[in-house]
Amino acid sequence: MNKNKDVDSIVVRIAGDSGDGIQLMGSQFAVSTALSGSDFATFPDYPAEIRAPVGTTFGVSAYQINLGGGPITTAGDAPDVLVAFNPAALKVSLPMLRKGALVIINNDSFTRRNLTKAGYLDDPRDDDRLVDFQVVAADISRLNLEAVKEFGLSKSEGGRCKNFWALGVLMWMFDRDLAPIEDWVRQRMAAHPTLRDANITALHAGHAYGETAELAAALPQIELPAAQLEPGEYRSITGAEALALGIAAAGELADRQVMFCSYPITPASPLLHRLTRLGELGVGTFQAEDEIAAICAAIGASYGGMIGVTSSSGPGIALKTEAMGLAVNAELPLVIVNWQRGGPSTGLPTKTEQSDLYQAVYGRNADTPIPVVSASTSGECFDMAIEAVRIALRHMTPVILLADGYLSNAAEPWRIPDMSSFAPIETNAVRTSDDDPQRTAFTRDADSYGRPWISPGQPELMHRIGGLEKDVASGHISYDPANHQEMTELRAAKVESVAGFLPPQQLECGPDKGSLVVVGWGSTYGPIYQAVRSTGTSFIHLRYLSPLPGNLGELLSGFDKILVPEMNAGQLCTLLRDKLGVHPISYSKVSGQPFLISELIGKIESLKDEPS
Amino acid sequence: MNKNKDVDSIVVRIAGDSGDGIQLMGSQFAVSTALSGSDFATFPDYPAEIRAPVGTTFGVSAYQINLGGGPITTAGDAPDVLVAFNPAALKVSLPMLRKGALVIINNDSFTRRNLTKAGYLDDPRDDDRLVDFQVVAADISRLNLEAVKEFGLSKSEGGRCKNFWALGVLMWMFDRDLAPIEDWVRQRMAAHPTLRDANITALHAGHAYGETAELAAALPQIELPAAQLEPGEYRSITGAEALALGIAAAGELADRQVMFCSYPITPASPLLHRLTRLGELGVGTFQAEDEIAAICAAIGASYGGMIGVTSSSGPGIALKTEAMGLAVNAELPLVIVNWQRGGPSTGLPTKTEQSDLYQAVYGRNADTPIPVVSASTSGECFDMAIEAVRIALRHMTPVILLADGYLSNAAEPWRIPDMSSFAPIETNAVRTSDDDPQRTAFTRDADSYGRPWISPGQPELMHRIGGLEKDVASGHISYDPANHQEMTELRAAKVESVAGFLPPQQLECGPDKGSLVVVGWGSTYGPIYQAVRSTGTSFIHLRYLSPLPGNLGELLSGFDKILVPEMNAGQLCTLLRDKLGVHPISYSKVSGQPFLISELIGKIESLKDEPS
Amino acid sequence: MSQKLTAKDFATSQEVRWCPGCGDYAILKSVTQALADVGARPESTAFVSGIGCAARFPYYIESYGFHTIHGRAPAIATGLKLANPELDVWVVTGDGDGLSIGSNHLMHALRRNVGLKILLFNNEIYGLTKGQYSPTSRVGTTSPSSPRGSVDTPVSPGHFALGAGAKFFARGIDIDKVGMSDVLQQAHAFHGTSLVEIFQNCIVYNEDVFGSFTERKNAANTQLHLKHGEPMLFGEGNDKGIRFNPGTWSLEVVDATESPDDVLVHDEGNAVVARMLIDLHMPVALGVIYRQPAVSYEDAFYSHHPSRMQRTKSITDFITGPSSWTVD
Amino acid sequence: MSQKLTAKDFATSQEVRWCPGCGDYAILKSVTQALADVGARPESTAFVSGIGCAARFPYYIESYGFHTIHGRAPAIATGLKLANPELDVWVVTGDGDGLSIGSNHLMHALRRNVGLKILLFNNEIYGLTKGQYSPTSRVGTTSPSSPRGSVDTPVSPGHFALGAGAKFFARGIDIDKVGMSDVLQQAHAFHGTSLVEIFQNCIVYNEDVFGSFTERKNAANTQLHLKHGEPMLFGEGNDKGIRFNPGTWSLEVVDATESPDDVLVHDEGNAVVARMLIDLHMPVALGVIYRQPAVSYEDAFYSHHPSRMQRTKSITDFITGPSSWTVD
Ligand SMILES: Cc1ncc(C[n+]2csc(CCOP(=O)(O)OP(=O)(O)O)c2C)c(N)n1
Ligand SMILES: Cc1ncc(C[n+]2csc(CCOP(=O)(O)OP(=O)(O)O)c2C)c(N)n1
Ligand code: SF4
Ligand code: SF4
Ligand SMILES: [Mg+2]
Ligand SMILES: [Mg+2]
Repeated sequence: MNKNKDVDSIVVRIAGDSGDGIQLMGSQFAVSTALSGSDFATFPDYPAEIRAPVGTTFGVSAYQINLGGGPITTAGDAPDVLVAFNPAALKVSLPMLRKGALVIINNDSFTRRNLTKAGYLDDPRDDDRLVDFQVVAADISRLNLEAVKEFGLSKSEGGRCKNFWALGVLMWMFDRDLAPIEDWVRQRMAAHPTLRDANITALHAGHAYGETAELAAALPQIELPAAQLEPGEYRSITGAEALALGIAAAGELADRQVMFCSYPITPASPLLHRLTRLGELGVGTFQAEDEIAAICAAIGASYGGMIGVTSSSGPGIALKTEAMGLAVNAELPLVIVNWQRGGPSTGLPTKTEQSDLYQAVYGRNADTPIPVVSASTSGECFDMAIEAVRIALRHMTPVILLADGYLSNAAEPWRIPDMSSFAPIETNAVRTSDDDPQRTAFTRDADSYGRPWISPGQPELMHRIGGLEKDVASGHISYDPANHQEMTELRAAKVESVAGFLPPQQLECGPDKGSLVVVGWGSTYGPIYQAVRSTGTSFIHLRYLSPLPGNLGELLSGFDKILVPEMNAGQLCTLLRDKLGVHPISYSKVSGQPFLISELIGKIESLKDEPS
Repeated sequence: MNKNKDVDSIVVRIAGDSGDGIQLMGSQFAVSTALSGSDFATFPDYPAEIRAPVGTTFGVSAYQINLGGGPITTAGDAPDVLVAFNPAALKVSLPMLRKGALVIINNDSFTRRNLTKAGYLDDPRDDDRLVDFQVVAADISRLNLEAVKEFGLSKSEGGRCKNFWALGVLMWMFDRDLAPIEDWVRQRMAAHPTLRDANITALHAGHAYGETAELAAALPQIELPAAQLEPGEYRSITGAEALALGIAAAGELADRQVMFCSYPITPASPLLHRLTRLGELGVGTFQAEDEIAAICAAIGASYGGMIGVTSSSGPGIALKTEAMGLAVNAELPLVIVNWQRGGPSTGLPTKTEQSDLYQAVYGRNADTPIPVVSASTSGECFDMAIEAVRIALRHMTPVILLADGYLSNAAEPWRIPDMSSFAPIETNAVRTSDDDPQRTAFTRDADSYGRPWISPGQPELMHRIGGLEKDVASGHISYDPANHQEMTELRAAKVESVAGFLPPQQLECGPDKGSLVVVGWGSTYGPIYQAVRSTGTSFIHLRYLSPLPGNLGELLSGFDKILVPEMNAGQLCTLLRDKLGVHPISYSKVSGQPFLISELIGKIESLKDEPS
Repeated sequence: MSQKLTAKDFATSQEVRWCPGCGDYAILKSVTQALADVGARPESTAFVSGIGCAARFPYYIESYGFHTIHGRAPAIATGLKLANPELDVWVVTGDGDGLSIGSNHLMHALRRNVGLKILLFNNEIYGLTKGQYSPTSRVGTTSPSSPRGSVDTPVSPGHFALGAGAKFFARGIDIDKVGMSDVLQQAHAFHGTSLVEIFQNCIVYNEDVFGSFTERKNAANTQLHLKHGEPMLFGEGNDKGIRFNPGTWSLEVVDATESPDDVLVHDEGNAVVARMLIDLHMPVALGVIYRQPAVSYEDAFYSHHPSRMQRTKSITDFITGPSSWTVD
Repeated sequence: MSQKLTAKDFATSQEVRWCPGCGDYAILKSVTQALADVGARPESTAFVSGIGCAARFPYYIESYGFHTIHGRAPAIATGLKLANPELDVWVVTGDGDGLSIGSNHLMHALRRNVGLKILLFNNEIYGLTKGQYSPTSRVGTTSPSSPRGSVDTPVSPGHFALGAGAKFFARGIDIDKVGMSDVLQQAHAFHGTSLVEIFQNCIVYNEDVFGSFTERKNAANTQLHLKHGEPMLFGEGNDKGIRFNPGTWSLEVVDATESPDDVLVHDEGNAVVARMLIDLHMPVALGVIYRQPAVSYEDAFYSHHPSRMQRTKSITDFITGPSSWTVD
């Protein structure tokens, strides 16, 4: 760790057992980082088990944060600082570290038993495996226990304060104010005064350790430049938080209530949890018995005049596909949020991936097109939720919003938008020209093909809808061949018509002509942004995937090569080939981990060297 | 109807109420046609209701048959003969008829009430709507009732014999032997002697009517040339029958039992019904509580060492997609048959479509590739069922077999294959080199990536499988990033490896270079075949859709234009663009009806004229 | 507009598409009559159905109607009821739709006690898909998918419902106008999920499967029409009754004229007797078998939304989160 | 190889991945012990599970194991049992896996009486997804998805099972070795679907939710261990008993020393009393509550396959169909 005053940004990784309170420690550090005025991005990385056996590598829970002057758009490739609570945490994290990184080790945990559990035959502290790093081996467990001794807690209860002790050390290193964390502890642990006081004491003890330790030489204090953020009011936000707020905001913009119907699944559940707390914004939540019931209840709510929203991840979305067809055929609005995770099947539930694009665009029986949009950053989940609702209500269609496990949990600073900058969301008016309500219900807008949203309870407009093919004009069941052809074309035209309402696709950066353009979508935005900036490459990032923006083909035609990095086996490439007839170069990473900036830079540079 | 001796083939359409026994009459006529040595193809076209209200146009049930010297590959564009049991049947069928067609009308049914129900304001017999046709108006109801009077049946029971009466007329027209039909009636109605005798009497009465009627001049007797079929033993077969036999044959070729698990749905149910009768061939059937249970039980059966097969149509397949991912991840064999029908959602359940190709190839969450094959004709369902099982067992993977509603019900003459011409289906052997059974279970074949098929009950090979990501070598659960990348690539390579075992794609007809090639798949084979033969166009028909045959790209490169006719909005075009980077011309028909030969000829000719 | 409507006012212009002679026709009549009798308003009434012959129902009722997908109607209706608790929401389902593919949703609607009136048309067969045996088909039912007879033990809708926690279970016979009228009105009045099993004759695929007790001429001896607070009597001139036999722990028929005091008095709130009534084979118990008032799901749901889900704050009150900072 | 195995022989090398203190550990012990006690063979034993903490079970048992997808284990196990009826097939599921997403399959397995031993780990919470309330959670359960308390009336696994037509229903407590041993052995011996509800403590998300009756020190007064043919006694020195109150149609506690003749004798075949036992709150009924032998699904299935699905004819016997003709 050879950085201190002269660094722009720093990557900190905290790793330990699932039961060590790593995620809590990490998120408190992130809040403090935010308040300090730094830009940042976080990456919580935890195991599939609730609490895997203590000391094992597969039970390691980690929290990575990249902080500094920014713009920071990823949690960082290679940590500069590692806090390892046990040998397993060290083992898992070592290969990621930057050479020269500072490694803070909990000495007490390096018992023979823990070393064996981690799969270490020899103690890594004893040989040259750590020579490349600056190691601070502190007796964290013991020092923490001593600090909280006065509270008379059991050994295990007292031991659970050690995350606050270690947080204290970090707070000292970054010269942070302890008060906001103390406030948080006081509020959160109000019901348990002893625990509350013990944790605060541990925090201070860790802080004091940083200040006074004999190791002070090794433990540098770091000062980071203030972030170069646009002026405004900021907060820290995860994708789940932003999406929840976005959905509530959309309800307000449309002046309709929202009914969110979902079944828990990793990593989609946080959205459900967040939305349960927004009742005062006219948001109701219904925990259904399964994913099918969840989407069906959302469809029922939409039919009833509320904005029906459902959410899941891949396996749950698979179960919803039949009902999506119903929403298409009945021409009802609906938003389906997919928090993508590693697959196939149960796969890697807690790891991120963007491999449900095929499913979103093509994954239904019959010709059943549905608009697909996606969010690129945690903060953008807010905007895309509003966009999804806007499209659903304008075109009277289900809309799929793709997010992923990374976005769900990753926090970043977010400039709080001015709500008056969003246009209200309009619904299609009833055209009463026709006195047959069945016909009225299917009199569509000429531009958006959206039909009026007529719900039970409205007098004189009783009509019937369903999943059978219906007459294009009268809405009655129809088995007529020509009508089916026409309805099929109408459904396609409806989804295509979305493009006409979108702003043209912009370049994120770089010249609009050249040898290479990088095209991305979703949460790869962060690493791609850094890589293209550092290589001066042109960059297009897609938020609208189906239909694609109308000018995209033309934009792409300005480049010789199109590089598409994706956390899947090349699914956007299929879409671009299918819709635009271009020949993109796929750069696929399917490891459950986000791209490293360095990987992308390497790929970009190799392509620049290659003759086209 | 100006044809008699000098015709090659003739199209007959029988139409009436759902309750009139049209399908029965049609299929008996088809059996008789088969025995007469003609080639033929049939198209049963019936409403979604069990028995829609009598006399309505949406309640019309029809059966169309094209018969003659052949090769006959479609049920024919425009009927030469129509038997219309009521005004609604006439109304629905009239627009399809060839000019000059013979129209046999049941005079008795043209009451004011029935005319109104059919939506006729005036009686079409009274004006010029029938001038283009040769009309024989017979009092079918009355003549039939008179014929069966002696049996003392109620009016409604007696009336139900009128399909046999009309069949008698057709039998006379085509100079057929009545004996086989009599035999069939005797067997089928053995339990109801009065009904049996009445039906046979009606059949004879109709036949006599043809012979003796004053209308003999109008009712021509038709003689068709014998079919130009390859020598061999033939039978009449529908796709459902052929697929059932193919599955049973595959079981025998693999020397494994088959467990077929399904939930009824149109038009997939006939396969279930057929398979319940093949117990002696080691085939079990399980009617599950829903489609999810059906595929899951099939997976369980495969795990247990039987060949698990499931079947449904689009909406049911949608429900199965989550479980397909499990079969992929667990590397278990499984065959999923999809009888495609009109959609989206409930759509047009009894109409045919081939719009589930997207779903088959791309329709799952995550990177979850599955081989996809399809059948082109009713008879080919037999071969492709064997192929599907062969691939599933060799590569240890689920396989999707696409058929459609047309194939399920359409009958054609089928040359009964010599079973010894099929290679046995092999399963992967257990490599006992490794003494960790978990590892043994995931030691894959180098060419096919198939693992050995080890089922519970086998001693010393206990191991665990599941839907979580697993170590590529040991098969244990693994969250390792590099391993996930490797497994993702392995799953893709496995499916790609199927191509290496396939015969190269052949042209069906036409030169292998030129300005235009027509590329088809599935049940459009019939009409495309006729259209390309009559226009001398090159024709490629695909049976293997994912992976595509290895030489397809090269084959296509010999042509300037690629025309892809499909009963969907252009799904194979997407696949060809995605996989081969070609630019096909889509000719899409989504009306729930098969292509007409004339439509295809028109399209081909317009393309030939156009400069490329 | 608020004048009393008649059964005819609830009929649509749609042509009815069931087989001639199907029991569904009689049910349709009873339902439109019941709607008129309870003073329902078409605009505040919604019929939601799945797929099946039964599920065609919404097309034939002048109200809002949603013909959804197979088995999912209770889930869709739950969403609808939550969105608009003022609506009268009816669900029409079949033995396949409701008890095969859809039993999960049916069970959860019942345990939650969502305010839905669920009509289960039980014809013990899959009608629409041409006659395969269903989860209520008796063992040995021959059908296209069970040519040698089905081997699956059927489920009893009543037991299933009570096991799932149903608070209202009743039974009617398609062609029994009087009984249906009563049952439908009671179902309508119940605040929560009311499940009505209707014995429906599928004349094409399962003709007269309920013939032993539905035939009008012997109805007195084969049908037990229950009324809360009244003794369980049946037979010509109510000469027979039902009593509890503590030895066999089951109900049995007794001569009501001889031992009138043995005859049980129907208590709709008694789940133990309700289950024995469900098991009764001859006579067959009809009418409201079980009713136990409880808070409905939508009421419980809205108890957490005192403003009835009206927005009481603005997104701007929430968007800032627990802490924020300013960059100038 | 056929020497008697011990519990240890059924343990795998896999590291057990539950939270320290989770009730699942004790269940695992009881199951391996029961497997040894009944003389099970690892190669003829298969464990099939869905998804959830409970569903991790197959990894820890030395036998064949299949960790499938959420809610579908009963369906997969049904296919497996049909393919190989000789296997001992166990299903491990949770209250979410088995009674939320999976209740349709559970119900149909039960009514069919498929030969599966189903262990339902009821911790009244979704453990694996971090503690949301489940279909067995009591009203008012606060959880991440119900911060103001859940409003859904829970389902009773016992009532659900009997309503679905279960022929075997038993209950055990995770840490009650003796009771679990008995229940598991009985479940193993039953020919058909045996459903065992296990009260399982989720120490992280729902600690001690069953504390009122699972605590060992007061077990005598809070647990009623049922034995077929024996009186329903409990309490210190069996001083208390259970009797039927015909006035309230329910069970109640009686002083067994004072009125020994009132105490009911447990009859596993009595569904009426079984349901009352399920409702009993204090003491809680444990052990085999209901057992009614009946033909198993696989036996009924194979009755149509007298050759046990061995091929007795060749495809060439069938391929010709009802009629064929020759073209030369
Ligand atoms: C997902 C799905 N699976 C299967 C079907 C086919 N299907 C339609 S109705 C039906 C069963 C109908 O039986 P029931 O609910 O008893 O209604 P009935 O026709 O007897 O009134 C089935 C299996 C479907 N439409 N959708
Ligand atoms: C299709 C699908 N939906 C949702 C999930 C997420 N999920 C996994 S386990 C579970 C519930 C677990 O609860 P329970 O069955 O009670 O098991 P426990 O963890 O409490 O033992 C859920 C909702 C999933 N894996 N798959
Ligand atoms: S098939 Fe049966 S249930 Fe369906 S409409 Fe006909 S008679 Fe009624
Ligand atoms: S979350 Fe609960 S049920 Fe799951 S392993 Fe931990 S203690 Fe056990
Ligand atoms: Mg039915
Ligand atoms: Mg649980």
